[in-house]
Order: sequence, then structure tokens, then C-alpha cells
Amino acid sequence: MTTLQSQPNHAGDAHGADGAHDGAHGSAEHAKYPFLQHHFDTPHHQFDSAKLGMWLFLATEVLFFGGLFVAYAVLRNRFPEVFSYSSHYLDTIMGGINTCVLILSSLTMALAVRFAQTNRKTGLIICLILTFMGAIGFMVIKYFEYSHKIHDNLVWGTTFYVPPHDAAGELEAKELSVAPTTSITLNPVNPAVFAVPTLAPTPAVDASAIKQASRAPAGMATPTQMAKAEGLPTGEHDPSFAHPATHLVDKKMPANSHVFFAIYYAMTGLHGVHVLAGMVVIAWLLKRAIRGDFSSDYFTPVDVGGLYWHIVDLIWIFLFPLFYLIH
Amino acid sequence: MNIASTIFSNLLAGDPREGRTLWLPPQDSNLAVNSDLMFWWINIICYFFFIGIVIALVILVVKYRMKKDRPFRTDGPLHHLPLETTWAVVPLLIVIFIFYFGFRDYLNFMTPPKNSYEIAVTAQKWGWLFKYPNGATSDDLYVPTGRPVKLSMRSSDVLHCCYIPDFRVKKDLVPGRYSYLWFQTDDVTPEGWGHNLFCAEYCGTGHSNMNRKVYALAQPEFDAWLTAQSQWLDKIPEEELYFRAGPKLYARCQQCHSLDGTKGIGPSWKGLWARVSGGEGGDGKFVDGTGYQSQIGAGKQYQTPEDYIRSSILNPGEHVVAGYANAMPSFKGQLNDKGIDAVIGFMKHMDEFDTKGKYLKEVPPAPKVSMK
Amino acid sequence: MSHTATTSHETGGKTPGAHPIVGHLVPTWLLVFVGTSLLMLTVITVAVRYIDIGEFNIVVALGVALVKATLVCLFFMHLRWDRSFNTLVFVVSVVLVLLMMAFLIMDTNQYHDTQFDGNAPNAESTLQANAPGAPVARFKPYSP
Amino acid sequence: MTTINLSQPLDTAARPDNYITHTRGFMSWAFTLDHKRIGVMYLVSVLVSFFVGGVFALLVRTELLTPGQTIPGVTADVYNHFFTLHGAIMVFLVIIPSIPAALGNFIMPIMLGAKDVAFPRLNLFSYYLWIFGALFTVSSLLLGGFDTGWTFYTPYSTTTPAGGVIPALTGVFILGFSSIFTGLNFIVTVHKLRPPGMTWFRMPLFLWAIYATAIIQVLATPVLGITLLLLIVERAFNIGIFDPSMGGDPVLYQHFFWFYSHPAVYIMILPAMGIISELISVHAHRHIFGYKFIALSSIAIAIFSFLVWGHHMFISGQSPLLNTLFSLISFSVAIPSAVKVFNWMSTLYKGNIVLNTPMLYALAFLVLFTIGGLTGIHLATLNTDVHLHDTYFVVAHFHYVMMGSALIGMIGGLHHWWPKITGRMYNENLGRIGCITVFIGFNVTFFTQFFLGSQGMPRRYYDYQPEYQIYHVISTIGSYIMASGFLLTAYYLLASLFGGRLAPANPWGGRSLEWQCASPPPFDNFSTQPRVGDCYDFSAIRWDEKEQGYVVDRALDPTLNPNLAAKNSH
Repeated sequence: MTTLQSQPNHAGDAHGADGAHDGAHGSAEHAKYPFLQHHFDTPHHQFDSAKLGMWLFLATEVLFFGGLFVAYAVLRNRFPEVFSYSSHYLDTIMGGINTCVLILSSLTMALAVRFAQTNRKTGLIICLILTFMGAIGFMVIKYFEYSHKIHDNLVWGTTFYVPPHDAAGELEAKELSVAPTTSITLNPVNPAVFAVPTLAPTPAVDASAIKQASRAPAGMATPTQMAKAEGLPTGEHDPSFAHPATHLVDKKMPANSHVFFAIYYAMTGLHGVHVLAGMVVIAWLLKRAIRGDFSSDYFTPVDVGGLYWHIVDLIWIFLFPLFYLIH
Repeated sequence: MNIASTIFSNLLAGDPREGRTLWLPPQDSNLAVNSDLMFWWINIICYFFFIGIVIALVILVVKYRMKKDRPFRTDGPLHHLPLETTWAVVPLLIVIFIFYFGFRDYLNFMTPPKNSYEIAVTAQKWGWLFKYPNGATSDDLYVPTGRPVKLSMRSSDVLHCCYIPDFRVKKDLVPGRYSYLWFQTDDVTPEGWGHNLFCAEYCGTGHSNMNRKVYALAQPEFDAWLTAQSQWLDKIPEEELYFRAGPKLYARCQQCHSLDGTKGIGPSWKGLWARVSGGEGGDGKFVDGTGYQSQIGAGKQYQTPEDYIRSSILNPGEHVVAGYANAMPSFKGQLNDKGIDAVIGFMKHMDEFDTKGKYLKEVPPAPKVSMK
Repeated sequence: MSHTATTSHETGGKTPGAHPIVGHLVPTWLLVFVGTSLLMLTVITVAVRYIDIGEFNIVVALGVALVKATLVCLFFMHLRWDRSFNTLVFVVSVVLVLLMMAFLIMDTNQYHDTQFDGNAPNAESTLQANAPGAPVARFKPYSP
Repeated sequence: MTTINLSQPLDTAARPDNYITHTRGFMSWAFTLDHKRIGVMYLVSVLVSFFVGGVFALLVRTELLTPGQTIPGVTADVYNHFFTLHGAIMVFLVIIPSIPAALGNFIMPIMLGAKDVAFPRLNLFSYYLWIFGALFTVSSLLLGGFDTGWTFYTPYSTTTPAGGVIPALTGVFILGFSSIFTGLNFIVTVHKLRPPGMTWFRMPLFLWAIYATAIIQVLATPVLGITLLLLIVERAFNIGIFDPSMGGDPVLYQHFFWFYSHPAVYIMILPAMGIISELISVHAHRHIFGYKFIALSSIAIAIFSFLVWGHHMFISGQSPLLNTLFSLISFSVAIPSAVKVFNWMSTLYKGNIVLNTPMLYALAFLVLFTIGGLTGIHLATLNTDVHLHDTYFVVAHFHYVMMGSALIGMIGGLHHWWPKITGRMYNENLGRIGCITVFIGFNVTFFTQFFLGSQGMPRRYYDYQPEYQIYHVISTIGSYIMASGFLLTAYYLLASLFGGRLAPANPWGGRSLEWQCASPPPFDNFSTQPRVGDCYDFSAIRWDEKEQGYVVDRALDPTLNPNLAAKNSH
């Protein structure tokens, strides 16, 4: 262990240069920059620390989603046919539009950082607003997608096999008691509600539910629709897919098709939550920007918030091909 | 060591077998031999290092206690690369050897011989069902000696784990999958003794009572037992069914259903028949709000009480009694019609049994049914 | 850690003028260029989806995604000019995910054959559910 | 907390303004950004949870005195709730935050020579996250408790009628994020707030350990987060990723869970190892032996910890291929562990050992960790693990590592830094007695369980075969001995707050920076930036009668006095 004094160019010293605090210099800087916290010495020092912290946080985000990506990989590896089939129920065009929206909002965010760095307040505000609009646009499109899927009974769990639009279906959905509608009302006092019979076997109900579904229950599958459903599903523009629960009358539907939608809702749902969080962050940045907190000296929040927004974009960049672009 | 082992082995009451040590139960399967050999080798290595380290610690601490009068000695070495490298590498070499032998034996454990005698195992909360090639079923595991036995196991609810300490074998039962276990035992289980079979994967309330016995029989006895076992139910005349078969079958139900009225995982069978047949005990309710009376009876979903009981056995989730979780597994494929009749008869004549399910009247001499 | 020190001088912490005292100033044209190329790539990858090139569909899709991700990281997220330690942190996290994925795929592929396709606990009953779309219990005998 | 010093008047000469007296009142603590106060709050919370978890442990042990029911009213279900709570509380509320969040928060920035952690607000935030997580976990009791075992294995956890599972999962989820933010904070602190001269290889080994731990916390815990999240939606909405009847796979859950929970074991043990490095070298007044090997072995363990999770699943239906891989990699952990143990021992060689309480704890750690580590070999070996897996052998093994090592190390560290934290000295003799009692009690309790396990007693059993009873009785008696030891410890530590003599700045003769500031430390740690020397060079240490503590003769320190370094270079 060589000493600092004897070797000024020691690696640790070099590190000290960017991460060091030495009393006198520090106090002067603190007088100069009000935003500088007491335990940092220079704005540069503070900025660097914030950046490192944020990147570590992004790493945790990656691993957080990573779990779901792994689950996706395992499921797709096990049911390739399910994924190539079910992905045709997703609307590639809508997904593509969403991707573009997110990319644009990412761009505006990057520009926002630049405007902050160059002391152009109006530019910063405009860019932040644009980014926020992008986030809203994304969520709106996602909302339409979701509601359409749910209307088509393209949902997770056993409900996937239960046509919701006739009384029998509703009833059966209740019996299976795995429909979100019945389980969301978590009433812990009554354990029966919690005993979601995933494994407490109810074979008759289960199988019959599936059978009846495939037999195209009353009022659902007119011969024409049956005929439509004969052919391979060819994507959203095929009218047969516009009809509720068409997948149930499709003889070509592979087993366990619900798995695709389970992981689809899990991943896009979690991503949606992150978009919402991002909106909160952007709104907060906007407020501070309007107040005029940011300058070429101090724009760390904009930069860090931007990083977060970019990672949200980044994750979607992978979600898009993994769900929408399966041939 | 030896004294201790004898003490402990004496403490384990009733075990007629030799060879229990302080650390391990007797070896009763071919797999146990290598496994134990490995275990002892690792133990010896552990003793060596542990004792060495402790002695060294004592010496160091005693020798280098701080003396008040003399100043700090600062002549200790700061580091010693060769030494440190040595004690980084030596343990590695040792453990690599250990890994190799462990791995070799593990492969053997993982690959059941082709010619092994296969027994189908189904686990559910909280019991085991063993199905033999000729369709016989049993609650305890009976295996022939002198030939490899392969258990092909699956669970019908949650994770379970089949563990037979004396055989040194263990494997999880994962719902949705088959898992396999094999062993070969050569010595017949002594009379009045049985190897333990535990569930080693936590599975809830009855986890610790989900244990059975394993009996190893010589091939001829085993075959005899097997034929008897496959026919025991058919041999019983209808009118004797409920008190001969009832209690035996109830053994599979007692985890959840009491006979003395105490509320278990499931409703007690005390006064059950009165309840379902609309007698005293009132009109019970189901979780979905409907009552027995509105479900059972001519023209209802269940024509008769028997009909209701039967469907509750085969398809328990259909109507769950209010105040209970839908926790009962289906006994479809495990209980044939005659078995169900026996259970229903058992329920009807509840007053002829004590709270443990023991028949109170004396049982007339039975047709030969060897149940060990 | 000396490399971080050198990059810190790249980031121009001390350079005077309109340039901020911290961080790196990315020229507008570059940002816009990256943005447009990202949009282009999106259009391309969507187009490819409708062509059947077998295995390559997923390869192309993920390849394009990878390129897009790299662009975002390097330019939007300033990694191109940032401390290399930040890059390291990010890369390590991705590597860990890939590692986990690799192990799990390896594992599940091994015991795939001993698994039912759904409704496993009641295999008998589902075997009778012969309707299209019904989960079918398929059991290949396990051969070690 | 402020009562500590209000309890008796301080002569301001001996005790200038410090972090406790700097500001007063509840609010000044609840909203403090001072890492020391946050550390103290963590410490109190963790110790309270430790008490609660300990009570559950005693209940479990007592219940196991006889087969079947022992304590009236404790049915199998109640028992299941007991051991689940014991496990969950001890792991998530006590051991994981104990050293990094509690002691680490207090000591780490001072040791480093920093004014505070990098993100003080985040630090406070993660403390309150801990509080909320704890509240959620405990609130699950009111909602019906959870009897899933701390591992939450599905399908049981998704189907059990117990009502408190989702609150408990949420609680653990939140706790995970508390842990993440602490780790993040520490990494940035170590990277960015080192004063001039505090080079990487001059950091005290405790900091290396904390740094390695932080890496694991940041990289592993998110996976736990997503796993619990999936479990929650699985239970609430039956989404079916882990549910075989929906095409899911329970073994997938186990993979996910252990991908975090194995590294978590090192989150527990690594900081304890760091503490031991400090204790041994300070109380032996001897330069640590093989500094670099110990430092790097911490990082090595952090890296290995991500590659061995599968050894928890040897018989769980994981494929033979991966079992083999994981078994092989698991053995590689033996290297850094062996390096540490042997280096600590050679640190004693030619030392000046003082057998006071922290040192006794350090020695206890060495013995217990050796046993825990060596029995790990039985479990990492494939064929012996088949027999031992999920038996009491495993229980004994991980108690030796998690409690015998991690917690004993934490308590040793607590005694080591107690004078610094509270400014009071505890009763040394009672300390020694307490340590020895705990050590004896611990071994009686858990060494017996090795026999119990290898004789075939499965874990998590409420009822058991009568043949096992003798072992259980011995084990339970041991647990009572241990409990009495801990109660004694609690007593004299609390007593020291009120009656204890004022602690000198440097009671043990340590060289690292925290011993250079007064005890308790001033509000901003260092009025003048300390000059960093070799924190393990004790040649400059002298006992001072007047001070009743040690003083550093800085002129005698070769690292601070180059021309001296030229003279006596070893």
C-alpha cells in the first residue's frame, strides 16, 4: 500500500480527483452553488454521484423486468405453437404506433435534457410537455388494446375458455372463480375466497367449460362465424377476430393458448405501471422547470428523470417484437 | 463415539435392526451403501479440519495473549502469497474429488434400471396412494425384496416429497409432472416393524402426519399380499361392507373429517347423514348460499343423499359446505363404487363406531383378508 | 479506476463557456438523426413480420430491437460519453438476466417430457376432453 | 433515544456536541437525514424484530418438546404459522438489514471518512420502507396469518386458505426495495465519497464486505421483487405462470426464488465476515494478514453467489444436468471461505490478543462458521444431499451459517462499536459471560439437530416419531440456555446506557477512521478532514491511562510519516 503523499499519481488519487472532498475548496463551491448538498464538493461531484446512483437503479429495473423476460423465454420455449398462434390476436399496427410514440417521446426527452443544459427554459418546458403527451398517447392506445382484448375474452387464466357473453358462461366463470372480477374483491376474513381452486381439482367443471366453449355456446357461434373460424387466424383485420371469443370456435387453437395472454398482460401491465410512474416524474420535472430551477449548472433531475424515461422506452423496444412480431 | 452411538441407538426404541450409528440409521437399500460411504468420508474430512482449526485457535489465543508490561509486537507477517495460495487451492482439490464421487453415485440414483418393478404413487393432502401393476392399491408401501423397485410419482395438489430415510432416497412430487425414484432392498422388514416414509416437502396442516410405513416382503409373500390386496374389497359381502371396509377407507379421510364433531379441514362426519338426509341437525348451507334441502331430493341436482355424497367424493369442488375451504382433492380413480358404498354405509352407521372409527360390536370372523 | 478519471475529463467538467460545467452536450442533429433512424427501424421490423422467413423472423426482430436499444443507450442515455463504470453496471445487469435465462431454458428443456400440457392434476379427466382447444394431457414415458 | 443522554448530565468538556445532542425532540429523529441517527433507528427496529422472532423460535422449540401437541392450543396450523413467522421475521426483518442497514449505516461513512452517505434522503426513505414492510408483514397476522414457510413455495402458497399471504408478500416486496436502496446508496458512497488518500486498497475490510454486499443487494433483490409480484397476481388473479394446471411450472418459481435467496445468504454472511476482519485485527492489535486476499475474496463470494442458487433444488425436480452444474459451482465457494478463515487465524499469529467480549464473539464466529461451512459440503455433494435435503441437517446447517455466523458477527460488531454509538462502556465481565452462554446454548441447540437430520427427521414437522424425541428435548434445552444468554446481553447493554462509564474515543485501539472521532461522533463526523493512514497498522497505538483508552501517535505511523516508512519497512 503506497501512500498518497509519496505518489501523487496513485490510482486512488486519480479517483479522488473526481470523487474527493477537501474542505477549503468545498466551502467555496457551496457558497457558489446553492443546490450543492453539504457532503458533496463540486456540482460535478454531485452530478456524477446522482448519475451512478441512477444507473444502479436502472440495473435493478432491468433485473426486475428480467424475471418476466425469463418467464417469457421459458414459456415460449415450451409452447412455441401457442405463441405463434396467439400473437395473431394482437394488433401489430397499434403496437407499432405505440412504439413510434414512445420513441418520439424519448427523443423529446433527450432534447429536453439538451435544452436544460443550454439554459433554454421554454424549449425545456415544451419538450417536457411533448414527452408527457407521448406518455398519455401510449396509455390511451394501450387502453384501447386492452379493452378490445377483454371484450374478445382474450384474457388470462381459465376464463380464457369461458365465453363471457352468455349467461351460462358468466355462471361458469363464477364457478371457476378465477375470473379477476371475482377474485379482485380480496376478502381475507373469508378463506374460501382465497382458496382459488387452481389445484383443488374440479375436473368436471374445468373440462366441461372447455368443451362447451368449443361447442360454441348458445347465441355465440352462428354457422358463418364457424366457417370463418375454420381458416387460420390471419390477424386483427380478419373480421372473425372482431367477434367475442372467436378463438373458442377455432378448431386450430393449440392447447394452453391462454398462457400467451397471461405473460402478455403481466409484462405489458408492469410496463404500463412504469409509464404511469414516468408520467409522475415528468410532471414533477415540468413543475420545477416552470419554476425555473434548472440551469446549465444544475439539471441533474432532468437528466436522471430522462434516463428513467429512456429505460421505459428501452423495455418496450423489446416487448414489441416479443409479442407483436411473431410470424 | 461408539459409546455415544450405542446410547443413541438404544434410545431409538423398538428398532430391531443392527447398524444404527450416532449419525445414520441402518442401511436398508443398495443406494444407502455408497451414500453412507460418502457421508463418512466427508465427516472424516470435516473432523480433521474442524479439530485442527480449533486446536490452532486455542494455541494462538493462549500464546499471543497481550502482556500488559511489554509493548505491542509488530513483527507479524503482513501476507505470505505461497501460503495463502496453498490454502486457497488445497480445499478446492479436496472438494473436486468429493464432487466427483458424489456425482457418480447420484447418476446411479437418477437412473432406474430397466427391469425394475414399477409402483405408481399419488400424493395429495395429506396421504399417499400406492398403485400396483395388478391394480391393487394400498396406503402403506409394500415392496418386494431383491429387485429394483421404481416409484413413478405424481402429486394431485401441491408439492410433496417422498422420503425413505432407511433407503437414503428422496424426491419431490411436483404437480403437473412425473418424478421417479428407485431403490433395491434386500432384507425383509422384521415383523412388527416398518421403515418410515415421510413427506419432506412442506404441504400444510397435515404435513407432519403424512407419513406411512414401508414393508419389504420376500417375493412369494409379496405376491400373496398383492393378490389379497387387489381383491380385499370384492371379497367382502355387501352387508358387511360398511364395518369391514369403512374404517379402513376412513383412514384416508381422518386427516380432515373427524367423527367426534370437531371441525377439521372438512366438516365432521358426526351426524352428517342426518344433515344431508334432511333430518335433525338442520338444513346446512353451501358456500354458494344454497341449502342442502334445495340441492338434495327428487328432481334436485342430487336425487338422493347418497348421490350427493358420491359426487362430493368424486368432485368435491362442486358444492363446498359453508365455512370450509375448497380443499378436498378428488378421489376419482382411487375409490371404486363398492368403496364409495362402504364409505356411505360407514356414515349411515356412525353410531356403531367410536370416535376413532373403531367398530364397537365384535366383528364376525372375516373371509381371509391379509392386511398386515 | 484510472479510466474513469480520464473519461471524467472527456465529459469536460472543467471546460469553460456555454458548455455546462457537468455532463455532455449532445448536438441536436445527432439526437434527431438517432430518433428518425429508430422510427425507420421500427417500420422495417414491422414489415418483416409479414414475410415468412422461418427461424429468421425472430432473429431479425430481436436483432433490430438490439440495434435500437443500443442506439438509445449510446446517444439518448449519453452512455457514449458517460463513465464506463455506468456502462459496466448496466451490462452486468443484462448479463445476469441472460445467465438466468440460459440456465432455466437448459433446465426446462431437460424435464420437458415429464410435464403435462396443462390441467395436469386431473390428467384422466382432461384426456377425455377431446374438444379442440381443450388442454390435452400428453405424457411421454421418461427414458433415462 | 434522546433519553440516553438526558439520563445523566454530561460534562461538556469530556463530551462536546455530538449527533445525539446536536438537535433534540422526536421530530429531529423521525425526519433526520443523518446517517448515524438512521443507523441507530435501524438498530433499534432490528433488535426489536429480533426479539419477536426469537419469541417465535422459543415457541417452536417448546412445541417440539414432545410429539403431538405440547403447548395447549398450539395446533398443527398454529405451529405452521409460528415457524413461518420465525423464518420470515428473522430473514427479512432481522438478518438481512441487521449489519448493512443498521451498523453499516452508522459506521460505514465514518470509516470511509465521509460526511454522510451519498443520498441521505434516499437513506431515510429506505428506512421508512423497512417500517412499512414490517407493518405489512405483521398486519398479515390480523388478516389470518400465513403458513407458507418463509420460502412461499407455490402451489401451496397460492392455494392455502390462510388469509394473510398477500399482505405478507407485499410486506416482503417492500422490504426488498428498502434493501435495494440501501445497497445502491452504499455503492455510490464507496465510489464517490472517499476522501483523498482513501484508496480502494486502503479501505477497511468491513467496507469491502459492505461494498460486496451492496452489489448483491442491488443485483439480486429485484428478482425477488418480480417473483413476489408474480406470486401475488398468481394468487389474486390466477394468472398461472407457476400453476401446472394452467401450463405453468412450480419449479420455475423455485428457480426465481433462489436466484435471489441464495445471494441473500451472502447478503447475510458477507458483512459479518467484514466485521470479523475488523474485530480480530483490532482486538489482536495486529495488522490483518493477507489484506488483499480477504478483500478480493469478498468480491469473489459476491460473484459466485449468483451462480449456485440451484443447490437448493437438488431433489425438487430440477434436471440432473443442472444439479450437476450447480453442485460443481457450489463447491467453488469453498475457496474464498477457506481463504478468509485461514487468514483470520494467521492474523492472530504473533498478535497482541485481548480476550474481551468482541474478541470472544469473533472466536465464536470462527468456530461456528467452520462448522456451518464444513457441513455445507455434505449438502453440496449430490448423493449425500439426497438423504439430507429438507431434514433437520439442513436446518442445523443454515442456522450455523445464518445465526451462528451472521448474527453472532452482528452482535460482536454491536459490542465493538457500542462505545462509539452510545458513548458508553458496557460491563465487560457480563459481556464475556453472555457470549459464552450464547455460544454453549447455540451448540447444544443446533449441533443436536445435525444428528436429528441425518437420522431422517424432516423439517417443518409439528408431530414426529417418538424415536426422535430425545434429540428434540436436548435441542429445546439448548435454546433456553441461548435465550438466557441473549437476555443477559440485552440487560447489560441497556444498563450501560444509563450507568455505563463514558467511552473514550478509542477504547479498543482501532486505527480505522471511526476511532479518530469522538464517541459518540460529532454531528458532521469530522470537523477537519482526517488523514488516512494504514488502518491496520497498530505500531502507532499507545494506551493512555488518563484517557482510559488508546491514542494514536501519528508521527509513529509509517504510512503518514514517509521518512519513518523508510526506516522500518516490513
